[in-house]
Amino acid sequence: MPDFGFSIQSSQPIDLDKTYRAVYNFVKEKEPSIQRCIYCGACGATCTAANFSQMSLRKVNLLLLRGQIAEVRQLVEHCLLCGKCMLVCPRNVNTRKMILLIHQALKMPLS
Amino acid sequence: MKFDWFVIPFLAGLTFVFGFCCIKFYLWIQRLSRGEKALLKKHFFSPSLWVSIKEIFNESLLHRKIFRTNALLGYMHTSLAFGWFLLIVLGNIEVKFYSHYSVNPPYVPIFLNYFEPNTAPHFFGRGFRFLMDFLLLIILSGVALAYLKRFQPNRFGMRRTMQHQVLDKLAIISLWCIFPARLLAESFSAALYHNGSFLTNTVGKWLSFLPVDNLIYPAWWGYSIVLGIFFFSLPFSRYMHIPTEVLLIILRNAGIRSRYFNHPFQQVDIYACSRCGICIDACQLSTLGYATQPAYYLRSLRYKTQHNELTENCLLCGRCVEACPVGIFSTDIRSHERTLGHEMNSVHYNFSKNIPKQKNVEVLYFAGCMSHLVPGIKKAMTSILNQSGCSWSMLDEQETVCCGRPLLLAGQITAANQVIMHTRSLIERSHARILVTSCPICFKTFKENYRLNANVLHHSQFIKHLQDEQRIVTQRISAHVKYHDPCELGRGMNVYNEPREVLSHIAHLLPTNHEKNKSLCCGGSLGNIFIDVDSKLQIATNTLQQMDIRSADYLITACPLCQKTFSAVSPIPVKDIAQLVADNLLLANAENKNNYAMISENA
Amino acid sequence: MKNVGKQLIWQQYQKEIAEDHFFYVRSCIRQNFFPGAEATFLRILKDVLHKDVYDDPAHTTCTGIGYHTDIIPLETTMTVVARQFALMTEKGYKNFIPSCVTSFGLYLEILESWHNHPEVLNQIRKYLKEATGRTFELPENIVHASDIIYKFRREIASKAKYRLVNQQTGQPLRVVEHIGCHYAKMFPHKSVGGAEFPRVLSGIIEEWGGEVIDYPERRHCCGFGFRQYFIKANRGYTFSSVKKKFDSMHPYSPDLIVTNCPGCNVFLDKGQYVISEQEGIVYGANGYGIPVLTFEELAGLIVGFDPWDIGLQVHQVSVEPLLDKMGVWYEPEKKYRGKNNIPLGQPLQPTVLKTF
Amino acid sequence: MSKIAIIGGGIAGMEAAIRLSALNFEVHLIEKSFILGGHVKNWHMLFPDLSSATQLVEQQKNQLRDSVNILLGIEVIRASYTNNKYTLYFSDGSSNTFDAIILTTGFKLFPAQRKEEYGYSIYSNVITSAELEEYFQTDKPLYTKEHRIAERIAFIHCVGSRDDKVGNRYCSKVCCVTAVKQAMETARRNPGAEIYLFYMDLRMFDRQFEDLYFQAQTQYGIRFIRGRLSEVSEKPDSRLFLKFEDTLLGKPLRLTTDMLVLMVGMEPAENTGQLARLFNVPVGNDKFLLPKNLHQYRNLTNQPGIFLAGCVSGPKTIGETLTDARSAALEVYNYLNRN
Repeated sequence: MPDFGFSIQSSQPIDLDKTYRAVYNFVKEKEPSIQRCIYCGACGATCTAANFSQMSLRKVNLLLLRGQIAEVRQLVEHCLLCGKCMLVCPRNVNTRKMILLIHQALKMPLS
Repeated sequence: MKFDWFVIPFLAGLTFVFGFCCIKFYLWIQRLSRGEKALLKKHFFSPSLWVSIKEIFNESLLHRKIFRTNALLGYMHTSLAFGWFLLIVLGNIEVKFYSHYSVNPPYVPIFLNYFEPNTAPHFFGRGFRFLMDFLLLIILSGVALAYLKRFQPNRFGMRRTMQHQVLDKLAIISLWCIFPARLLAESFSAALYHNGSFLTNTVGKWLSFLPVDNLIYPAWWGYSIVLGIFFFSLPFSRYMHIPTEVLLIILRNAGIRSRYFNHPFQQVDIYACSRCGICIDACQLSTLGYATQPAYYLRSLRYKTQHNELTENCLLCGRCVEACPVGIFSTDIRSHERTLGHEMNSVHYNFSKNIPKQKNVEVLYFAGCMSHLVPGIKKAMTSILNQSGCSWSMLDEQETVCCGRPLLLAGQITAANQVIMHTRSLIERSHARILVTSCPICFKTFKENYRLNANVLHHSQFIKHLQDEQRIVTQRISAHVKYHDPCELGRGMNVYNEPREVLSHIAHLLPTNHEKNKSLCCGGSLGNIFIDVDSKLQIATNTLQQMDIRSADYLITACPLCQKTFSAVSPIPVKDIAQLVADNLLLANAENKNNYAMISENA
Repeated sequence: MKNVGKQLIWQQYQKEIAEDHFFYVRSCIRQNFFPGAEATFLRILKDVLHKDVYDDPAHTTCTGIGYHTDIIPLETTMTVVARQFALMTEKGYKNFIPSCVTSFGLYLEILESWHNHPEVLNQIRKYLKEATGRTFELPENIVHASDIIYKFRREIASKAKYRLVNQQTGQPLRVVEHIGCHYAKMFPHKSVGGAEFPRVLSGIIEEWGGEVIDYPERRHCCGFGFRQYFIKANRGYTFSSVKKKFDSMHPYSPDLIVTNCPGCNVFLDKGQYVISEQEGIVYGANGYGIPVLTFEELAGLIVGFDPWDIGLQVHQVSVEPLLDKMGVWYEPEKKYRGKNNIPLGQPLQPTVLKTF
Repeated sequence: MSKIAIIGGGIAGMEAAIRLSALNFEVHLIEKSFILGGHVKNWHMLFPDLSSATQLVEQQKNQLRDSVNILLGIEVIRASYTNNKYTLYFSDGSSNTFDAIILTTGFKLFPAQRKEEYGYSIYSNVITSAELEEYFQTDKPLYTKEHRIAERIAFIHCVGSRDDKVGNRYCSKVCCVTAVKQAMETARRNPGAEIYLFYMDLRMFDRQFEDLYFQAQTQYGIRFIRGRLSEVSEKPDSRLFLKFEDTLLGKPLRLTTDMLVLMVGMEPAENTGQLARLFNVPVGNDKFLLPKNLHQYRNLTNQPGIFLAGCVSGPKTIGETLTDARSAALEVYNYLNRN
């Protein structure tokens, strides 16, 4: 191949046609309250782990829905499970369980 | 030597139980670590063994703890256990009076009326027959109560009873049949030989219209068979608790505890559960319809059935442990099981390596994550600490840090250790002599997992000291308050009295139906990772109803999580103890600052 | 697909296209990369449609490339544009047709600026006068060269020798049309059909028997973007855009791509070579690429000009599969022969993309 | 007896007519089309209680007393004002004199083809919310134009609302909850279908609206994405390829669907401007008619004897429209009994 001095970047958009929803579905089946989220961001605002990381549960939930598993993996590893998010969530999402289930799903061969 | 073929079912059963228990106990003890074996050995050859024996007598036979739960329930258990025990002991003594027995096979005292139809003519002979009849009557009354309990558990103080499995049902039916079968056999014997006393003679007389000569031998067979069935089903049913509880008491008093999942002590715990169902009422999750109580959980562990949900669905409030008549540490087992296979995928906490240098202070205050959601606590503690005149600083003023216990409660040991290491270094940096925290969750972890040089106090303890030293002065108000013991502070750390003393200095402290170790959980517990927030609030509502808080002006608690949970559903204001104190602080003289050292030394 | 809605839209985007007497200005890129294309356009206007068109040898670049890469001040650009208009005025023409889409956009932009800021127009008149002594009138009608072909598409069709129909199957050829961004996205109302569903090329294709493919990335830029392509390290952006377009049109299996913009034609044609080398992907059938033609070349082919006279041999992607489908007669041995049969030499062969 | 003209025979016009005829006024209800009931007669179910729309319209029709003079197929062409009375000249050549006039001409649906890039009237599987609502009158599940069961359906909020590009900056108010309602109905008819709602903001402002939203999330698994549609294309199999920006993640997003439903907003009815000129009533920036003020005098105009009710003065829900019409009736009563 000739040396072009540049390369073609991979496509950036999220392709919902090919979205990988297995992790979300796994979590949803075991903890249906994940569906109640309205992405208000209260969880991220109060998050203890957000003091020293990019952690935001709102973002985790969105990324799960859009199948962006690599990013989910990076975010959830910051969680301290302290449960503050659960206390501020206006839709009463069982956030701690959600995080543990995500970890469980990420360990499974499907991802 | 007397023998008849009908003793075979009994004898085989007895041999089986004995053999099974010996092997099982041996295997358990063998799996103990060397240190634990040494502890056990030491326990056996020291006066502390007496404590175990006393406890075995009190609990395995007399069932004192069940008496405390409900007298009728206690009587039922005592009559069956202690009555049967006495029946066996007296039976063995009685045999001695029939001198031609040099060696007594175990079946002879059980079937004495068959082998020795004629009562010994002397006083002891008749006396023993009377005693044996009396004990049988007591036991039969216990059996009758057991029948009644099936149908009317409410009379025994139980709102919910255990749903049993087939094998347990077989065992319980055979147990219920044992003593009526004995009564029948002995009554037939009394009808023929007049060798009974007030009970068997009377029943024998009533039954004399039957062809007693033909029925007596089958009746002895029947008695032996039900005994045999019971013994054979015992190792596989809940009645395995009878022998196991003895071992449990000894191991527990020797200081052995379950340290990891599947530890031999845990196995003993599991087998020692009688599934009496007392924990079901104690557990607040049963009001939500969950069958997740230790009785079910331990059963599932014992028979190795699927129980992920049972492991997770527990508030870890410890009410079941307090209520358990056997004293099984079921919360420990759940905590240990949570560490298995549930470990988070990977954790990566980018804790800053450059921890800013803390100024040296006497008191380091750690509010805790949850207190940041209840800023009233932080504010109250600030004014109390300022008033106390000591030098202090707040560790998590700018950025909240976590104590690591939420991770521990979820079984995330590795992750928790990372957090603990970090937070510990933050605390040690300040060289404070006293670490005060507002959160019982943090408090428990600081005490148990941190190995800090500083003296760790919950703020209620700290305030108590300040009050005692008169470093803060509070006014009395006419309000009535009720105090809710947070699980982690009360049952978790045995801090019951300090908050009560602090409160009684300020307001009228009203008693509740659930004081101290009987206190209810607010439902907000971080221990439960299964139920959703709606269920938690339902528990909180139930708790408030049971505490009957409407008679008070304020509900006082000492945990930000309890306060947050209760506030969502409480009809009256919920306050932290620190808030009540801060609201009623009187300006004190700031002269005796130097006395402060005393607190840290005395505490 | 319903055409009702499109027709409603097209009704809103109609413009006046002059009938005759055109002043033609060339495109920097087109005359360098596809040198036959502009000659073919002039030949069609003169010989097929019998129109009066003037191709002034004195005209220059419009500076559009320099303008879009931020290296030429606006006043300079305006003055150069004013000089083009001066040439037109001097030769007595009023209808201005640029060959380049970027030039077209630039002329419109400048005319719009002058319309809103007459003082700038006066300033530019002064500059031009000072620099060259010339004066100028604004064109009465300014359209892109593809608009002319659109206007006369029926006339060309009536004189056509071939149609955009597969001779073997009788099915219409599946044609992708690509419109340069500066044609309609800047001033939709100065275009035929607007920016969302442009009509200028689709009208031509349908008139000549082809079937237009409406694929999702149809509106996407070819990626030239001036600033992107002219910095070597950024060229990846350009070819990512090209790849995105090809990935999107691939399921429709197009036979042909037609463009009205010189730059787009370069990147869609040469881009297939870059993608094949870097990613190993070829989009056309049998390992050949998808032929990319300019609208002039397509018109020339339709009216029966010799493919090698039009300049189709300088395309990266071989056009022979297309010629075979259309049934166009050509002499393969003459592909790389110039005037008087002089050999032009053979191009190097790509490693992945197959060529004739 | 005072005479009142009500121009527009939708639910607002009918409600005002019912109330005023009950007060013994002579009411003339003027409707341009040949059927009463306006837009609502085409609707299937009403949010949030999912009650029947036709039933509402039928009830109203039954309540219109004989004293109401219903003029169908008639438009007002000219008006004059003398001695506190309005004379209206009608399209059939007749004329009549009235003491008060209520304008209840309502709204028209945003013509979706004005959002060219969404492909309405170009791609066969792009439909409007109004078409979907009418389709719901049948019991059938949702089919594509190629008679395939729709397995993936996207709803696009704010088509023609909150969009300066089409000249409508205002929120049409009802589309958010309508989309949720229609998405749930679609989920009921096409079980297992993936349903996406693409919204800018979800404005669940009224009672029980949030409950519907909650139900849609938890019972029907409707997928809400805060995202803006940029353009639509058709795939070779005639499915629709949509390009969005996921505005929460800040990333471009792509999706192929079987059907696309455009939640078209409200615009003032076609003759609103003409009526405004006729009666000299001011028009707002949003081209809806302006009441005297937006608080106490929502039904009054700056012209004596001219009243407004319903969507002629801005988008309203059905509940709000009916309340507005009743309040207008009371204002007319007060006006006619002012001396």
